[in-house]
Amino acid sequence: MAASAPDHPAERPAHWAGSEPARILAPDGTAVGDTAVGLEPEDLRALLRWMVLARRLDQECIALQRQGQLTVYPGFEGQEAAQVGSATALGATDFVWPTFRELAAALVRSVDPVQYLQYHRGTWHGGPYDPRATRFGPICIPIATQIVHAAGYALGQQLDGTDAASIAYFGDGATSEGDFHEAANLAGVWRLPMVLFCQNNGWAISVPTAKQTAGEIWRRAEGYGFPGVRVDGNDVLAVYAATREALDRARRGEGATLIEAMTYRIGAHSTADDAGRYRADPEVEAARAFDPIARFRTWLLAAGHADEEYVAACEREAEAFALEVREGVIATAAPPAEWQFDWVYAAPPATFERMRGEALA
Amino acid sequence: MAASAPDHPAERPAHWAGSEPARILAPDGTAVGDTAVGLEPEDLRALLRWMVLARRLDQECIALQRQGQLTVYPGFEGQEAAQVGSATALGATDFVWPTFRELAAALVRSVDPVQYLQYHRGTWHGGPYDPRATRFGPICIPIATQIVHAAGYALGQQLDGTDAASIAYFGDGATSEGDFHEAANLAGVWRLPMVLFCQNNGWAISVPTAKQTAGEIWRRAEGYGFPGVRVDGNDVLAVYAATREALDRARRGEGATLIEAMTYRIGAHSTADDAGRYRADPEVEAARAFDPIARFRTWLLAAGHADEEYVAACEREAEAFALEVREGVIATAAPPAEWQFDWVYAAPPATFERMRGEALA
Amino acid sequence: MTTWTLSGALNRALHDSLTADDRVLVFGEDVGVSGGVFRVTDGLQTAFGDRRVFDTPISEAGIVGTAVGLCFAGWRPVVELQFDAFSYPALEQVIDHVAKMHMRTRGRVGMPITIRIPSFGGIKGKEHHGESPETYYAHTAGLKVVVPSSALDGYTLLRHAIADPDPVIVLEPKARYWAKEDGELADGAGIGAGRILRDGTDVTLVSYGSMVARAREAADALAEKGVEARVVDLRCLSPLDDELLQRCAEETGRIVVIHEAPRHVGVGAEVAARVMELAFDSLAAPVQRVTGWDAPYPPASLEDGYLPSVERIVAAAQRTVAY
Amino acid sequence: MTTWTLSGALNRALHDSLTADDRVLVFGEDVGVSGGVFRVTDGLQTAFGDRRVFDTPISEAGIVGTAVGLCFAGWRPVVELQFDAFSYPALEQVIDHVAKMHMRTRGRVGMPITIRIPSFGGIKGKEHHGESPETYYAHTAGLKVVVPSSALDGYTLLRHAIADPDPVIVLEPKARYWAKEDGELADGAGIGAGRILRDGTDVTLVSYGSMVARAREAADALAEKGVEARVVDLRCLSPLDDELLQRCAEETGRIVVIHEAPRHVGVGAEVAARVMELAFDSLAAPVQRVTGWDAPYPPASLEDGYLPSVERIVAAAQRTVAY
Ligand SMILES: Cc1ncc(C[n+]2csc(CCOP(=O)(O)OP(=O)(O)O)c2C)c(N)n1
Ligand SMILES: Cc1ncc(C[n+]2csc(CCOP(=O)(O)OP(=O)(O)O)c2C)c(N)n1
Ligand SMILES: [Mg+2]
Ligand SMILES: [Mg+2]
Repeated sequence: MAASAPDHPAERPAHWAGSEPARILAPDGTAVGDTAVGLEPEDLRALLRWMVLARRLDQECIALQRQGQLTVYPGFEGQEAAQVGSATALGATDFVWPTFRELAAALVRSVDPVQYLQYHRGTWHGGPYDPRATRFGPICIPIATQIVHAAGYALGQQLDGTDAASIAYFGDGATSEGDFHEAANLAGVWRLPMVLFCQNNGWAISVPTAKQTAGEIWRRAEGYGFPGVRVDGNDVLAVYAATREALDRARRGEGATLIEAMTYRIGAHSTADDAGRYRADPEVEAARAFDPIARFRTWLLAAGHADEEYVAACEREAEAFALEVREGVIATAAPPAEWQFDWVYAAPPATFERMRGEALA
Repeated sequence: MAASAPDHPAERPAHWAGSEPARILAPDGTAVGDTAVGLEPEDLRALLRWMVLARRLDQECIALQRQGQLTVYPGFEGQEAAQVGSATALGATDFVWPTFRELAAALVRSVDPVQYLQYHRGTWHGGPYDPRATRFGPICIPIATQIVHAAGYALGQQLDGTDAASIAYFGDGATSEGDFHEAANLAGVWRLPMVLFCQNNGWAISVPTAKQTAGEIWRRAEGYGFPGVRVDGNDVLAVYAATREALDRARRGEGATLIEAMTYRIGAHSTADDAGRYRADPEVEAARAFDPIARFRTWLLAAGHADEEYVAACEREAEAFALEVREGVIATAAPPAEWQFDWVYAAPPATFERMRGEALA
Repeated sequence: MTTWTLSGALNRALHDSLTADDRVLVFGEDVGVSGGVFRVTDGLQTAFGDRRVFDTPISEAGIVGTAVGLCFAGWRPVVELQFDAFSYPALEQVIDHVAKMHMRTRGRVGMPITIRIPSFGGIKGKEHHGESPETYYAHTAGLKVVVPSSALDGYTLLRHAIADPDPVIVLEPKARYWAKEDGELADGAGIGAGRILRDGTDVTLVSYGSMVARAREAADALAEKGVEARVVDLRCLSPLDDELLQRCAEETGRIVVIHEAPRHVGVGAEVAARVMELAFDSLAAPVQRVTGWDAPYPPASLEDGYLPSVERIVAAAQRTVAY
Repeated sequence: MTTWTLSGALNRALHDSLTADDRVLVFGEDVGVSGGVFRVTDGLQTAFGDRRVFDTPISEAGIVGTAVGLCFAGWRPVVELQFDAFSYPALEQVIDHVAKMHMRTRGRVGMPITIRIPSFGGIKGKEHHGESPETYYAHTAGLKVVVPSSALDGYTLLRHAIADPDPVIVLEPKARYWAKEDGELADGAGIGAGRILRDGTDVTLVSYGSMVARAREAADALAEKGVEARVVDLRCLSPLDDELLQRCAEETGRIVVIHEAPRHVGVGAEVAARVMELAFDSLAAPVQRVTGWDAPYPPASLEDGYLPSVERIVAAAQRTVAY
């Protein structure tokens, strides 16, 4: 994919070294590529709105965790553009296969955040929302395993002759797992309509990307027989364009694409993690210079697609939204005891029913 | 790696399509590359001798299986150059991690074939010979799992500061497994002294390479951050040179190399397999035109490194050798019943010893 | 009346399931063009096309994970993992996803997956080709696990497994693939029901898979010694047929459970524990376990010493009777 | 006298093992720079350098397979798999290679590997962070499996595990990492020996890991009801301490076995089956199993209903006594 000129390389997060990521907006918000990505002004404004709502919700979730309303919570500050840009590019029938960090993408796919947060409240597991209705797969913690599910779903679409695609989200660390590889190889050999979307945020808990792999992740694609692209994951327009292009390829029957979105995990791995043990603050501060929201807001205003009032309105909406979600989360009660047994089997055996009786007696 | 001119492409096995493999000798035995690979005439003659002995032994093993002296046996006809060339390049302290098809490599590493064949006689498992003394790992059937062991051994050498390397043999089909990927990624990120040696023989039982992966296997290497090379696996000189180069890199601390040796499985997957169910004879006949032994013999004689008498001597030796192994195999008796228990634990628990007593009572 | 082999009956079950439901897919290593290493999928690709019956790369986690994704798209995957030990690379997908997805999605997404695994020993095969993996699967809540012991019941169990809305692991005893049985293929008893193959009042021999045939031989040998042994084929290891086990314990008072797997934390332990829970007062003797040893499956030439022999079964039955 | 947490005692065991034998290596995900998600490897990389204590990519099969290769090179790997469910991707390497290599090489190549796995539930964690994987490991011949229940014994068991010439799976109860115990770290009882933590004559409560603390609570509650319960900590699930189980059955006649794992084909079944085999005539009542349900581990808010409670243990003990 065409590479644009490097910006002040000194400041870039270490893991961005190597090939230049495709970029449309420079970190300072000036356009360095073609901004005509096929989005109307209102769609462009929506990109900002979702990023603002997502970040505010992320902050609220961290607060809720500190207040004991949520269990361990994995924040995504700094990754808003990667998630919002890619999710915005999806068609209505495309299916998302997330990790545990894709709350921003979930919002764009109109997954009810209160339902989603049942997961972190500890009131339900993987799929508290309806994965079929939302076309947003269950939150997936076993690293890289959902990429294989995405391949299977894509195969199902191919067999049914629909034009729906799968998009699998995963991190830099996930690329070390065998499941990443098996999914990618199947995607290649079966020309599956899917996008392998890697958010390379520089860290896998305490392990930096440089200790995770020696290659550039996007380069893995060639070995599987499909294209790989490296994109500036904090440039929402570049992420949208790359994902859109990949989805178009998928719909044309040209198979899979691997996208490596270069971003940065501003927060700790989760609220249970003390990042101070393994990385220095200056690194985080430097990364803030690449903030995806500020970058896009600057351009949006300069391009005249939105005005300060719109930005202010987004922020007001975000406050109200965060409050609404907070109330919904706090109102979410523990499930009834029967739920331990209600869906273990679709056709529960008699032996199982006897144990249910013993348990609920 | 520098590519040489294609030979009559029409006849090439389908899976050789794509990048030209590095080659020193053309299929007709004429030199098309630099034959000065650093081997003395006697070493060159040894390459022929090993290939002739190996092929004859392979035939004998198939006969022994038909006569009920061996259980299922996986032949390697057509892959003699890939195995002999690579094994010859190894240093005395390098460690081999084989699959179930590397009997030719085992001979070169002076593993006692009668001991080796205890495996196929069904008198013992993975390591009937001494893997430490021979530096030839246990025969490994779970596909691709031995590649990870090779990485671990290479890490052990790196930690001890020796200049020994690991070489892992595996097939085209093995590259679809997660373990191939995890091993390759570790080899890259830890710059391990190892060679990942793929014998792409076109088939994984009944599945052709084209249905195994859409990419070229040697291209996988770049994604892991180390070089990959494609070599004509039926050109023993090219295989030797490529392996030698990879081992030198490893010893210089430059890390791993992936070698894709293009060869062809002339026989069925094993004596239990009926290849007629999934591939046509013409394909096999065409592949015979690339016979590794004929090719090298022609050059060896033309180059004056050996004469007809030497060739005849090799064949006489092969006959005697096959007979000797046959007698050894037939003389190999079933192990005593205690062997079921003798090495389950190095420090057997009392509970285990009681069961042994129950069993052998 | 027709004569069936287990391999042939399973092939027919797949054929009939593919015909009955056009959402059924069959895939795995070498199941397509070549028809499977044990011929169980022979001819299916020709009959149903390579869209519904296809070969996969060597990628067990990929095969099972693909099946999970296919279920989200409304398909009904029937996958083959080529041999017992080669099902282990897929265990994470089976335990973390296949077994749990229906619960974690509150029933919104079912996993009607059938995983066929040629299993167990007795064919003098190479290492990793004679393992008994049933404990790993039977202990995993959310799965159902069946083990046919004969051709006709193989057809019945596989049809039920494919039609079942839950994930079912079908462990096919390799050693029985070519064993013949006369009769007509039928719907038959469902998942969860064991069966009595021979009646007897002195002792009950409980087993599954290849060991059922040995239990019957042992029953014959015992009969000559004046001991009337009942032979039970469990058919299903998860769930177990509690009623049947209880009845046998109450009626014969003596139980011998036989399996190839190592004894320690094997299915035999579960049978013993349940029998004790369900019919302690009826037990005249401790439940005897005749099993493989707590050691890796041996090379071919030691196989006979590892597998429960008719002699060991008879001896155990006599011990319980004499107890 | 010092006060230890299990996490701290395990950390010291690793420290002392690294000091005692310079072939010992410690590696896994996040064990180096950060010192492990449960701080068990805290400070080890600083103390021993990143050659002997290092982080790995997220690659469980890679971690365990690497350990196998390192054994061929004469190293003694101690690896951490971050959580119970994340040990499953490595099961193939564990079952096919770690457990069998010593036998298949006729003792020429040993596998002195220690695999540490933070396991079990009780921390209101996310899914896949509360599993009880012991059945998968205990059933696998060739492995040894230990489960510490307290800080001091954690030190003892981990030192023995690392020194053992065979592969040892150490399942560390997360819920006990921060539980304190006073005393001095010592060599102590080895692998294979269980221990009696409280004597009693009416019934024996057999358990391991976090459930041992509950068994003790239950024993206190039972004492108030006039029932004298003996409390046994198995410590080791493979091998099991047969002599101790037999003695307890003979001396108390009544056994209750408690574990978090699902009941079906769990370790409790093995305990019940063995007790019956070893002391049938001494049993006054059927062995009772108090376990997790045969269902996936639940979300945090249902956890208390899943794990064996003091009440359930007490009720089971009373049932056996009243039997
Ligand atoms: C199979 C497996 N191994 C280990 C873990 C523990 N774990 C949870 S998140 C994580 C790091 C993931 O890093 P990355 O893929 O880069 O995603 P990120 O956290 O950066 O979003 C690890 C190791 C897991 N969840 N699954
Ligand atoms: C994990 C695993 N899955 C499946 C098998 C069954 N199997 C044995 S050999 C083989 C084909 C291997 O093909 P390839 O890697 O190309 O090696 P080749 O047989 O051509 O030498 C398969 C699928 C196995 N041994 N291990
Ligand atoms: Mg990351
Ligand atoms: Mg091959």
